[in-house]
Amino acid sequence: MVRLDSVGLRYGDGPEILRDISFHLRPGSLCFLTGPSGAGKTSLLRLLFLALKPTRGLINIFDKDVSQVNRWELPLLRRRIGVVFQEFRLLDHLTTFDNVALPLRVMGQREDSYRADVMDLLNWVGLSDQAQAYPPVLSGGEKQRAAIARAVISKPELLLADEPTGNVDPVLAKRLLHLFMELNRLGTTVFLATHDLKLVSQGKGAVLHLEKGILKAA
Amino acid sequence: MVRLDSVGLRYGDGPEILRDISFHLRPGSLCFLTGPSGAGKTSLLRLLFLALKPTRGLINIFDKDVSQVNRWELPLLRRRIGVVFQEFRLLDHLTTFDNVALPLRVMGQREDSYRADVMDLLNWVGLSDQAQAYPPVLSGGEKQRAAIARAVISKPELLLADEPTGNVDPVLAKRLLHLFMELNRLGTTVFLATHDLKLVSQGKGAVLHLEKGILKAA
Amino acid sequence: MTRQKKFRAGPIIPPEAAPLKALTVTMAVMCYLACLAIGALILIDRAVESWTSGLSREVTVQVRLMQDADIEKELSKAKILLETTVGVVNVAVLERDAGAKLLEPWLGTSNLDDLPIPRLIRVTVNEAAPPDFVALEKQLKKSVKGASLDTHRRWEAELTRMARALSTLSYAILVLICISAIAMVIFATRTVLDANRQVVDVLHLVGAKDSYIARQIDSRFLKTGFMAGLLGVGLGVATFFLLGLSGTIGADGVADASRGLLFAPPEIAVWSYGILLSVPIIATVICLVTSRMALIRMLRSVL
Amino acid sequence: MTRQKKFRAGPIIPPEAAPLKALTVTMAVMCYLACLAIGALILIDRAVESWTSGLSREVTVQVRLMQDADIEKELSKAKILLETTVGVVNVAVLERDAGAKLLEPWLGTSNLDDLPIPRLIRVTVNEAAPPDFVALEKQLKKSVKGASLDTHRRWEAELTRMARALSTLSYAILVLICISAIAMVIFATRTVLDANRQVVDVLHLVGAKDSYIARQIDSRFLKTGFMAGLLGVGLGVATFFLLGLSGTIGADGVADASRGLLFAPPEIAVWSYGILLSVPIIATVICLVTSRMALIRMLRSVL
Ligand SMILES: Nc1ncnc2c1ncn2[C@@H]1O[C@H](COP(=O)(O)OP(=O)(O)OP(=O)(O)O)[C@@H](O)[C@H]1O
Ligand SMILES: Nc1ncnc2c1ncn2[C@@H]1O[C@H](COP(=O)(O)OP(=O)(O)OP(=O)(O)O)[C@@H](O)[C@H]1O
Ligand SMILES: [Mg+2]
Ligand SMILES: [Mg+2]
Repeated sequence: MVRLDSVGLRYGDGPEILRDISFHLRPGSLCFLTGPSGAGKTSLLRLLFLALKPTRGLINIFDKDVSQVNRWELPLLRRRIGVVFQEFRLLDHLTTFDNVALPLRVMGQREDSYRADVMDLLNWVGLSDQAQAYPPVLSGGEKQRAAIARAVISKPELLLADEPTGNVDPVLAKRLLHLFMELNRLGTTVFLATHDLKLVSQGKGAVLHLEKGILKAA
Repeated sequence: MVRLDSVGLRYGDGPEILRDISFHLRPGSLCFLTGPSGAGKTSLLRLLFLALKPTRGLINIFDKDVSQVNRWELPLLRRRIGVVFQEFRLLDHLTTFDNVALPLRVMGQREDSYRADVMDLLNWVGLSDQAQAYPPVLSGGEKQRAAIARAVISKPELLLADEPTGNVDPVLAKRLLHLFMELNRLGTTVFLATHDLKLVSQGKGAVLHLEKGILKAA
Repeated sequence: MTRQKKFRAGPIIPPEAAPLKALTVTMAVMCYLACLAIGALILIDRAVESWTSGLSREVTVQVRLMQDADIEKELSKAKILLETTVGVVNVAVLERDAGAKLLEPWLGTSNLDDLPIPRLIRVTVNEAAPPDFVALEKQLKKSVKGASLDTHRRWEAELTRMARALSTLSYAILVLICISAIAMVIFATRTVLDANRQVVDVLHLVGAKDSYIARQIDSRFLKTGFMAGLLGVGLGVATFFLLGLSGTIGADGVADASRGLLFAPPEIAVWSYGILLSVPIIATVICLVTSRMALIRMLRSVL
Repeated sequence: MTRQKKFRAGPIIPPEAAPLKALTVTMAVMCYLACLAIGALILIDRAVESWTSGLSREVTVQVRLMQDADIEKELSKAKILLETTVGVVNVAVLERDAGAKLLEPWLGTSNLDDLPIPRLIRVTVNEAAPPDFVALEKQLKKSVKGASLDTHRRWEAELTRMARALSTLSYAILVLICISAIAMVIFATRTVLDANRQVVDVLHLVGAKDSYIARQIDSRFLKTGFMAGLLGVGLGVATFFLLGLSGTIGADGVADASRGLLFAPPEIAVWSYGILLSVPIIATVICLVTSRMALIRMLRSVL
């Protein structure tokens, strides 16, 4: 599903943020990425959802070499990937419902066809009361849950989540972890970057530890 | 220093988010605010840094009744309060250095007079290498640290921090807690909202627990 | 490891170029058009002055001697008709000599006593509300034998009337330009403020005063207005220059007048240059005052 | 507890009003000015046509009989001078009768044989590059006794030349308007895109295609351009209407011509209405094409 081979990344002329990263995510696997602040976790995820190209090394996603992907192919690949951004990136001018439905809408689906699904998911993450609220009036944890809902609504083949429980209480964090594990059980490959060691120990999955841009299996 | 007396808050015509909140922060005290996501922690902090007026009840800050404060007095009061926002709110067009120095600049201080102080503080939060970097290229944890540095640079009399360790690893979280406790030792009243129960148990301070808008001393 | 580098503090409000650049272009075009309108006003003013000074509010009616008519009777008929026409102030029948003078250019000052010299009637008209010359001429021709209206002067009056319409139009365009300039500045201010809502919020929350924030944004508008004004006037003067080159020297036309606008004797030139240079000043003032007022109002609306 | 409410999906790109409202105002002003310029072009065109049809490319030189001069000698001197002047195509000395006709309006058709009738020379000039009449008249007066240039026609030629300058100016203004309209649209597009950079980023990352995003933004520009165009033309027609009312009927001026623009016989009116109505269409096309091209280019520059 995802294979990295001695990947290196630097921003502009800066130092190498990622060095010699090599790993393989098998289809249907669940994997945690941990590491101190500034280690390069977000940068690694950016490579995986095709927002960045590596400076060197090979990345294969869905059996495609990322460096060979054309600009017009990008949207089609991205539709198979769900992402939870560390800073949420909700659209402030759309309701929570519209935000969560966005990936479906962009694919050209009609509202009638997805309304029930979206409402069910909002219910599950505890946002059904806020369906018609706009992100600026949501609390930090509510935004995070909306971001997670948006990432999983299209049942992507690959789910990337960056610090998905940084703004929620431990109880809710566990509930969200269950959501990810449920998705994983249904076939989605899940890759979670987090600081929360308790979360890592609760989930049954491989753990990759990143330190100063170098990967260490933990 | 801060005194709330049966304060209630509702946004627009919505339900009451905060109900009958009464507490007193003595000068020089350290206090934690916990509670599940959506309990109203951020809303309470907003009341304290004068971004909102309560729907009912009395708030006294620096021995001033908040409902009596004029618009032109607001900036002067706010300069005595440091705030760490849950979503950081750094200015993307200013370097980390300029962001941290912003409260001093807005007060009319010259750059020469604060440069050394700002660099020392950046050093302490581990951002001295990023002093000339802009927020969009900072990692989540780095942004959070910059936000904390901005809140404490002017040695405010009251420090309000909303989830200040949600994006950093446990080691760094402890280091930041020490920064807050050091400030507190020097006379600043510190009020921290957080989900991180480990952090609460590490810091020696009072704990307020908020649940569905109602305050429960823990 | 504190780096002791020389920092330069960034601008408090991001130097977002697009709305201000757009404003610069728009304002420059507006200023250019304002220059053209002002130039047109000055030119029309001078043209009207020269026309009306030659016109001196008088029209001449000429009555030819016809074989079968009594000239004195025809003259008094014409006089009565003219006196009852709305817009006519005074009617005077001139001596025979006046008619002789008319032929001088062709025949010189030779003795013309035995020629059928036409007689002239001098009609003073109300400049502000001149009579309808076309109708008047028709009536004259119908009721007085051999009468005709001096068409040249009639045409000049028509020209003056037209010039007035054009100058009204120019004023209207100037007002329109001012109004839309003000609208542009308000929209640009709102755009800048909208684009920087977060920044303004944060500035408020770290203790910045409204006046401090307004000052940061204002200075951009000041520069924008002034630059746009200069650009517009530069283009405007260039246009008058080219227009001036397009006509022959000494001819009584727009070309000449626009030359007069630029290369007039000092005391006049100073005046027209002064008016033209007021354009960038007015543009700057509009930019500054409008944006400041809009800013203070918009900033107040935030808590 | 799923609420089964009827939702209406919000617009993908936030309906940020300010830059587009600003664009509407600017474009409307531009369209208005374009209308005025087009109107001016049509009016000037018609005026020049009527002037030149009356002018028929001819100027008359008149030589008076002077006591001490041989008229035939003076005439041939004038002929030689005229023939060597740049811009003169043909010179013809007219018979004595032609001069007599000149006096007919004053003296009637009585016998004038014993009068010192002036002689006329008909000068055909190159309409495209007429001679410098002022210099020519000076030279004539200096070298030929009793010669004078028919100033009325000279003045008409000068008018024509001026009209050409004005029509060139109108074309220049039209070009300027188009260029600045395009610049405005590009700036507005950039402003809209800058204001929505985050939104566009997110749309890209959830798998939206460039064309999908461009379509969302484009539709706004389409509406803006069309609205602005209609507004501008409306104002323009209103202006011509008012201008038409400001002059008397039947007079040969701008007022009359602008009336002609609006209330002309169908076959002409259709034409001028058509040109005026092309303004909103061109405005819409400029808005749409420019913004689409700018959008695609700007979107490409993001990964
Ligand atoms: N666009 C960029 N340009 C330059 N440097 C960048 C950019 N993005 C990130 N960096 C730098 O790369 C390093 C790694 O950043 P990254 O966001 O990957 O860290 P992280 O592991 O996600 O940290 P955190 O846990 O704090 O979110 C940081 O030092 C950061 O400053
Ligand atoms: N501006 C607003 N308008 C309307 N409702 C709001 C607004 N801000 C917050 N709310 C609502 O108020 C409730 C409490 O929000 P608040 O941000 O105070 O929670 P919180 O305790 O900080 O949660 P978290 O831990 O997730 O950040 C939430 O349900 C939220 O949707
Ligand atoms: Mg990160
Ligand atoms: Mg909160």
